[in-house]
Amino acid sequence: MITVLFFAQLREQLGHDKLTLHSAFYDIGALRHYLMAQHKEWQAYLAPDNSLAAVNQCLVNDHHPLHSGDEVAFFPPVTGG
Amino acid sequence: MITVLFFAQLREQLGHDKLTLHSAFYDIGALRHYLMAQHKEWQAYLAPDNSLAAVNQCLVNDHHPLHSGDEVAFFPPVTGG
Amino acid sequence: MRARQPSDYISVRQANFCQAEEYLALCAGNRQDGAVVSFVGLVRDFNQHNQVQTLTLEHYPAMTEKSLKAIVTEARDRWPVSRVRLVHRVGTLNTGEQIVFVGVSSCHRHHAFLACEFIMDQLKTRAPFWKKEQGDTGEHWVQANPQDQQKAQQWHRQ
Amino acid sequence: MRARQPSDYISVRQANFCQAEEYLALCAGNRQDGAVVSFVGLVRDFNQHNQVQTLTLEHYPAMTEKSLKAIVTEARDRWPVSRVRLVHRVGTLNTGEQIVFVGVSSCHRHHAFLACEFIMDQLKTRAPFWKKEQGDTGEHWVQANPQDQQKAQQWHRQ
Repeated sequence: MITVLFFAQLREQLGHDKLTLHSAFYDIGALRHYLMAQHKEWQAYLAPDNSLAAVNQCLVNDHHPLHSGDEVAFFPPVTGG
Repeated sequence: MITVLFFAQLREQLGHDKLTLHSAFYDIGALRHYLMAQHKEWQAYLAPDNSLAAVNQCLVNDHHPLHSGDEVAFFPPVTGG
Repeated sequence: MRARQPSDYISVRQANFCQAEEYLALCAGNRQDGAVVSFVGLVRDFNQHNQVQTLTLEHYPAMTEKSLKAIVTEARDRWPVSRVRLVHRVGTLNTGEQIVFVGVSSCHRHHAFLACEFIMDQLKTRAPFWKKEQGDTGEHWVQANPQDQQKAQQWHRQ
Repeated sequence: MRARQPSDYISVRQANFCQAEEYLALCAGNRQDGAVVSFVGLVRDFNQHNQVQTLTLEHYPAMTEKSLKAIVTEARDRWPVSRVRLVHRVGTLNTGEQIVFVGVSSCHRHHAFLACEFIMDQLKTRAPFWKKEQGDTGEHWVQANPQDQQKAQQWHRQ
């Protein structure tokens, strides 16, 4: 099981703040493509250029492996400070 | 007439805080050498490596020209802040 | 990586901070540091889109402190700084209000300047905060500034 | 050279300053600046020679403010900063006491960091202040640090 969280503008664009997935994914890239294939209207928003990914609250790239129980988050480039 | 001021460690080394000179000097270098010639014991302290010069409250180098009425100051490298 | 020092203070919260108290906490009983550098980020009245009336800061609570701690630890690995204090606010703020405080004390002023600016630059690109502006022309999510990205990356070329 | 802005505040004095008041003066009624950087220099308890008990700062009164104004003007010529406040104390100070405050506000944090550090670096090599330490091993004039000279010159290579 993998928990997927969405934040900020991406959350509003997708209309979801949380998904729970029971499939297994090799890495972040595989999960990203799964979500984009399932929801064509998400493709632009979830593209790697437009959204960052974190696994277990650490920023990662698309090659980061995924394991059951991981908390994944997708969000736009950050704008704090 | 030229007023010459000394500050900080240089003032203590020379034992003077102010001189009034009635001669004319072409530039700071000429004044510096005049003072060093008049007071052999000042030579080490007044050498350009050991003391900075200001004319009318602006830092200058030894080629800065001097005019009657100028306020000259010699002092060690600064250590504020 | 060096362990996080007990002298680090990191806080993420809605409540305002007092810049004077943060400064005092960097100095109090501190006789060995000659330099204290501090940065405060404030809500400007004009930004990317419009006249700003309020700003709402969203964050990813589970990740925020973790990412700030990692940034402070990285600053400590680079420069010998003594005390570090970092406060970042979330929620809705008015123009002129304080958003973020970063304060660093050190024996050497250059290290304090570097660490303080490094922490801000990294926070701007790695800490999960997002700003939404409410103003004359409605609500807008603030878009990330490519210059911030470049600036954060420059530290890794040094 | 650009004229000195009315928003510059430069003070050389024996009396202590309040860091909080200086910070507030940089922010008060200021809605356009998103960044405030401030530096405070403090008397350390150990310096070049010995355990320091007190520090006496001598200066060249007629020149001091003039040189500080020239430094601030040069910072303004380099970066678009808004408000600048600079306070330097003279006379006898105890360890832990504040010596100098430099505060800069700007629309852009990098300009505020650069201007603040530039002012400190130039002050360290061009402003006529001299420190004499009183400590365990007697009185000593603080000797200029060659690194300060190098650091001040680096700005002119940029």
